Amino acid sequence: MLAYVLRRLLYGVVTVLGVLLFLFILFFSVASPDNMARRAVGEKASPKVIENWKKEHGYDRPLWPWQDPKSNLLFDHFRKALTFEFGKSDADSAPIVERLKAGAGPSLTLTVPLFVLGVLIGVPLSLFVAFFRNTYIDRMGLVLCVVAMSVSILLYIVGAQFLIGKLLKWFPISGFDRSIAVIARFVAMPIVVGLAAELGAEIRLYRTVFVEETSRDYVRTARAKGCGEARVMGRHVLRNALIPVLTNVVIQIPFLFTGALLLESFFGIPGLGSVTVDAIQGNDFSTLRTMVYIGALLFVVAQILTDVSYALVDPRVRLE
Amino acid sequence: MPPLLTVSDLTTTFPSDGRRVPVVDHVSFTIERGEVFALVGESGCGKSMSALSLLRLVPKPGRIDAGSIVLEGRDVLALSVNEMRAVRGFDIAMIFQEPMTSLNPVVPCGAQVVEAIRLHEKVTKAAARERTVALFKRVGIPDPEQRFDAYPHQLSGGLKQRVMIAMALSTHPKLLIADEPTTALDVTIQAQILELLRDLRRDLGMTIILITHDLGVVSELADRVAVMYAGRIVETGRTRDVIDAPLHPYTRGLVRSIPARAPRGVRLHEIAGVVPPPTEWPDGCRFANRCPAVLAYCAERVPPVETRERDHQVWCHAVTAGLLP
Amino acid sequence: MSAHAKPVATQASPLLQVEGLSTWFPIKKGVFRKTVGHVRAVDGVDLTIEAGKTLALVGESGCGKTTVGRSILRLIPARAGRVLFEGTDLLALARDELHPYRRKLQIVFQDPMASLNPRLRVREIVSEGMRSFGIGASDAERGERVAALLERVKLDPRHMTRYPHEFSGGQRQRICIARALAVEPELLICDEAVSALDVSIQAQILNLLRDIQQELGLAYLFITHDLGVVRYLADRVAVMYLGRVVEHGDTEALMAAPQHPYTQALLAAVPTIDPTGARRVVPVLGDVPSPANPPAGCHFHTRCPKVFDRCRAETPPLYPVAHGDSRCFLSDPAR
Amino acid sequence: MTPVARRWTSALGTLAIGALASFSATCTNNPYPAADQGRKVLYTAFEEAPKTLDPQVSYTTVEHAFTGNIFDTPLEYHFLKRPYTLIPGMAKSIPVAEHLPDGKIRYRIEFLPELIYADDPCFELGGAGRKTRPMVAKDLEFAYMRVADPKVVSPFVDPMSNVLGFKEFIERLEARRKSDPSFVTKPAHEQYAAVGPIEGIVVVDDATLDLVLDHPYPQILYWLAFPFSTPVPWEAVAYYNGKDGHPLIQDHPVSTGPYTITHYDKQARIVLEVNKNWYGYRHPEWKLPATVYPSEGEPGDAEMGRLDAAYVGKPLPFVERLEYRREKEDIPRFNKFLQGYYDASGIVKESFDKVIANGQLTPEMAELGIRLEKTIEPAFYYLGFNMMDKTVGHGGGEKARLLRQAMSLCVDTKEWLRLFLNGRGVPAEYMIPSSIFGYEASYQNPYRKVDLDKARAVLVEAGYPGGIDPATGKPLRLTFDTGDTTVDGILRNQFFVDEWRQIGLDIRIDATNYNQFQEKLKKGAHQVYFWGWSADYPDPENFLFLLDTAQGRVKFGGPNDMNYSNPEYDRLFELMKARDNDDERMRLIRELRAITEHDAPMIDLMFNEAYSLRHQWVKNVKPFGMSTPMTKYRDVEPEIRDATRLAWNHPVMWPAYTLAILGIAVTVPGIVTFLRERQ
Repeated sequence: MLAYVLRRLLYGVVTVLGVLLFLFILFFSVASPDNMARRAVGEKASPKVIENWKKEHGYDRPLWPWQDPKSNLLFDHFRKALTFEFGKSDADSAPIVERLKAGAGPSLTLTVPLFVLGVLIGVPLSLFVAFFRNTYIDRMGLVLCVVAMSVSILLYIVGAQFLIGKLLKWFPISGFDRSIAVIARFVAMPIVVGLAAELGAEIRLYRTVFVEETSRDYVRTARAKGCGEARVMGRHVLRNALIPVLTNVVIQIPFLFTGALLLESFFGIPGLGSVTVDAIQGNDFSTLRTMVYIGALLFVVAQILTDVSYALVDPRVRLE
Repeated sequence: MPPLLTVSDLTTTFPSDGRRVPVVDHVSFTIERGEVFALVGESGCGKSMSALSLLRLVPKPGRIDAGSIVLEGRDVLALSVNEMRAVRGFDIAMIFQEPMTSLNPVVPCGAQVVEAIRLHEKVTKAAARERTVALFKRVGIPDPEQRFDAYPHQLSGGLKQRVMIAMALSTHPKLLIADEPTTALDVTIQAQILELLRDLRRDLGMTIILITHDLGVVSELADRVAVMYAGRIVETGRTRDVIDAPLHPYTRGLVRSIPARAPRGVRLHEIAGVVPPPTEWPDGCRFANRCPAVLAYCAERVPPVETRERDHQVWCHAVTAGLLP
Repeated sequence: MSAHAKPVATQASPLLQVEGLSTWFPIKKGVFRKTVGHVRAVDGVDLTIEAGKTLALVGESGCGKTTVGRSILRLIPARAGRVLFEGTDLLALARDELHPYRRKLQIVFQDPMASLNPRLRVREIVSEGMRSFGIGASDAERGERVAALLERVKLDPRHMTRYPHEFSGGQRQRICIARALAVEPELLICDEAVSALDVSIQAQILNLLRDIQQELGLAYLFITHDLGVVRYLADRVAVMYLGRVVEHGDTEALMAAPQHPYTQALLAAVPTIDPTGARRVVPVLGDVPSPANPPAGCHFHTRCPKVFDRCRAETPPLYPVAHGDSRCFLSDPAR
Repeated sequence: MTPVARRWTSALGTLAIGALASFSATCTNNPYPAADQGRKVLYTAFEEAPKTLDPQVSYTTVEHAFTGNIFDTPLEYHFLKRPYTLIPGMAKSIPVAEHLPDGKIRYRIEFLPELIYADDPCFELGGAGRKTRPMVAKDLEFAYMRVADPKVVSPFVDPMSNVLGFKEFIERLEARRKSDPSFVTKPAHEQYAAVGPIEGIVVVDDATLDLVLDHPYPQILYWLAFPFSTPVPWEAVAYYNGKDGHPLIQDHPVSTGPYTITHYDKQARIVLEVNKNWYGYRHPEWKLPATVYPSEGEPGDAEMGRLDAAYVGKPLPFVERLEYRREKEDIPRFNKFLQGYYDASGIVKESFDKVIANGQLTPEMAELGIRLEKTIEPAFYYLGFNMMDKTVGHGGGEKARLLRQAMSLCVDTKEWLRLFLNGRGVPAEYMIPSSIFGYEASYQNPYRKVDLDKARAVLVEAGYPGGIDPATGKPLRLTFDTGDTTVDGILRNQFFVDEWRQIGLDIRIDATNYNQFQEKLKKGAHQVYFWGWSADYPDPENFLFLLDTAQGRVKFGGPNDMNYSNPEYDRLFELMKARDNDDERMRLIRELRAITEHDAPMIDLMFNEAYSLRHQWVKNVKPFGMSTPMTKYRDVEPEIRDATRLAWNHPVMWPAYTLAILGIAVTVPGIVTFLRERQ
């Protein structure tokens, strides 16, 4: 197990290094520091201003080690990324760390309830429809799920803003406020939308897992030894079904920190998803680089976490 | 003393194209205490479904439509859900064909046996554990203390089947249903399990319903046998009578087609055709369309029972008509 | 492994000769997935099959019999040994050189549903190999051949436009056989080909295989765990245990007087319907040990009722016995 | 019902009722806390987060909305008067150019007394316990030195370079920094002091600062109304350095202005509150032009309610708090405006027809009490010709000039505005918009009236009869360069191409990405293109310099993308530039205009017209056109707003209840049947 985790970490490091190299090529070689500077200070800016900007942001050095083995952007890029020194935003020179800190809160107020409710509603609901499998409740639930998962999240967002926000006036159409008194009314609608968008697919997946699990031989054994239906579902089916369910859940955890890109953007929640979208729209290359890098790191972590959680809950799995 | 179990006209159906198709069709038999009764037949003949019907565990959308199952004077089909739960595992225990998948993979073996005990008896966990270890020893599991905490995947197929047997025995059931208990095992392991069942029967006076397709297993273990074909019992009687002097053309074919018995270089006996699916079963004798001794009315009329000496019964027009010896 | 000469191969040159075949699977461990050991699935197996004859390879699960079949066909790379087919070592051939031999060696698996492409019609399944080996000039001609083949395996040729799922298990196995026969092989490897079938259907398929052999002069390598089938079908039999052949010889003689304790146990364990009455063979104890970590010496010594010290220390060679050879010190003529 | 079924139903019921109860409890679409009701708060949306509020760096319209409210400048613009008129702000009066004996020109800024900064912890640096301090002239010098500091990366280096010794100061600073690494670690104000003063910026005393120039540059007065001319206390720069947990100055400006930032979460919410240290707030009795509501405006202002007796002469500001919420998406923002949660809004493309019909508010909107304001912005759009091109430019001589004129005669601006901008814009006859000195309503550019016959005739004269290029015998082929690859953009530009096709010219659109287009402009590789210029300050110079040789894009990197060069134009331009707004200046502008009309280096297209909506409870709104916010003149009537909001925003709850009941109604029978059947 330890060896497995170590090996996966090793692969992870290689993946992350690859991502970093890719980022470097994309952001320094394809889009040159001159491009970035002009984007940042405007077309009207004089060459002097551009030079100053480049110097201020540390882009005034040669790109490659063969141009200057001591002081070059490639080594710099890797050193900074690996020491988590994210530096300053290209758009407004603010420290990116501050932005991450500021964005983490709003992101988590959205993603954590979304995640927790997703599990708390998704698992029991799927267990519910699985329990009533082959009745109209199950079929109706399935149809609803398929409909729910077929609709684009953008449609949910626009639809909810129109229906819930504009017509029914239940919640503010968009916006965010850090004060505890009013925070709930801002995240309510994004959470409803997020749940609507993710629950369909999740319930369907979990239901399939549960139904598949109920047809297994050991369930028949449990019944044959006199277990009641509730015990069969709760003790036997759930415990086995939780293995795929849990891994599906665990893999989401790291991504709670990257925020929900579209939800945040459309509902005006200043989380990390918004930071990313803003960085894309605002030519904020350094922030974008950081977000992609963090995303890659979290992805690697999620993968390892999933495998490890698999091994922890399923006695059959031994990580070699 | 009345028989332990009396099954009469048991009929289990599955829906298909708007009608209910019987997969177990008016099956009747009785089982005496301490005997091994075998239900034998090829796949799809309804033998496993008959066994599940006894426990009222017919998977949906199938259901028991008619008949009665009387266990020691109690009609099992009339019991409530909760009463039935008490019968399962306590009065009637069952072991299954696939020891690999019949145990819950995420629960240690011992705990599964403990659960079976504690479902029916108020005993402490420690007492149940002690009993489980003793059972493990009884069914020939080496290092029972250690195996108690082992997960199913850590055991071989033979050991898993022993765990299943231990679980089935844990509450001293009146009846043990063994559904193809050795089919998935290697020959040497199969021999060990058969030996174990024989021992249990000898030592505990266990009543066993053995469900198998293997006449060899039947011959080694069963006192009486019922041969099923397409949802019905076609012949029943003492094992030696049925195997050594089969009456029904199907039983005859079955016995003669076993390759191990055939002399080398001679063509094996074949039963022509295949078992039709339940939706295409003939109205009369189910074997009519494959039968080498078929009569004109076989396909229309359900054959009557013909009883020979020592309760050797057969349902065949040709036998009744005296056309077959 | 053993330097012992084969008395079997003295007649005419055999169709297939397997010499010292070994197929090992690596066991990898640690951060860098270093190979720390091997599962010796097949460990120095010698076999000989004469043209038109049947060799049965018998053993319990995990003994390596299936791996032998697949290694012969190079479906699994072998680690060592030679597979001489009509004198040519298949293991030494390049991929493209192997192609013509693929036609001569065909295989039929246990689970016909898994080995038939569910999206293809029977006609396409059977004619696929013909097309690949250039048999039949046109589609029409191949169609006729398919019809003939289906008839040969006792299927209705009109059903050639159906899909595999429309057939029963026995019929599917017939399709598999028709597919194998389509390319006119010389050797057919039947890997547990009848094990999953009901007795009455099994009899049909066994008869079919027998008829085909008599008609076409095919040789069979019959891989099975069912000694009843072996007794009925095979000319010669090789019994495997944990990757090694432990006994080998003429079927009838071997069955009548098995020399190796494992063969004896195996034969005794088979339930029989014959009224031997109080037949009480004490079954061999315990489970088959893991092939990843087989016992030293004679692999069977952990379960052998006749074990003595030498068995635990030394690996017995194949000793010649009346019907063939036996890998047991008890068969040592020097004793 | 069986006990199990009853258990199920009651559990579900409790759950549903609980959910509904808690749901209806939190149910409100009001994005603001209840405590804000009845307060004089102005609610505004902002789309883009401001990058920086550092006064010497901030430049964009987005940022100006905030900086304009928090920074006081020596001069300001009159709220109502057009053309734009400067009024004194922190300065006692508008400085006048004094011609010194040595030929230099001096502008003396005399500050009002008792100007104090808003309270801020940074002033502790000047003495323990200190919360604020008076503003001194040295603070403005410090601000200008920051403009000069290359580390600050200020975009205002160019205009400030008109000040004597400015460039030398930059050089001294850079040289010193390069030679002495330890120097860099010192606080900025110490560095500047060490390098010495800027020759043209003279701190006479705490309340007086001179700006000295060696050439006339009257535009400097406008720059004195720009936020970068706000004084900056050295304490703020030293304190807000991003270290020790202190934010950067760009996120924490320290100001003297009417409002001060009290909450700065620039991704989501920015709050400005009245600065109680502001001189207008502390001294309502002073009644200065920049501290009371004006008593005069232009014709029409009185009719629009902008000279209401209730406001005239009253001390500013009226609104106690400015709430800015970030709204990235147009539609939610507009919907919130319609719900009464924003006081003002632009118009989203998707609802334009719902809101505006024939240039007026639709009755539906008018009924809601919404008001429409239109302004012509000093943003000039034109179709330019690259004068370095041999076919359309200087090299083509008379032939090219006639070609340009002919092409100008084809472009129907009105139609283009109607098709692509919903009519929001006015056709331009010349570069100067109506709100700026130099505009003459009577002037009509003879080449900007659509006349295809005349165009064809001019084309014949140019040597391209029927648009045929005699060199090839085919229609003259030109390239229309654009950096807009969107479908909308292509359609917009295709309009021009189609217009020119009418006289036989074959113009092809070359649409590249924005960067590549910029490269083309930089290298002069373009031919015909669509471009615009938005004024930084309301002086004709800021438009007419678009044709100044010294502003040539290729040679000097200036905004003269046409690379137009005409010595006579340059000479007249210099004269015009150096003059105050007088008759002579007007005359010079007419001469420049005549040259432009003759040479036709551009086809004057239009000035952008901005439409904005506001609710009836917002008072004293006059769109400024430029980005200066003018919020201190604004007022709201919170009572009307609260009442209207309440009326508009009753939550509609029945669908929730219906849905819940429906859910229960559908599932419960199924559960009951299922459980019964299992028996």
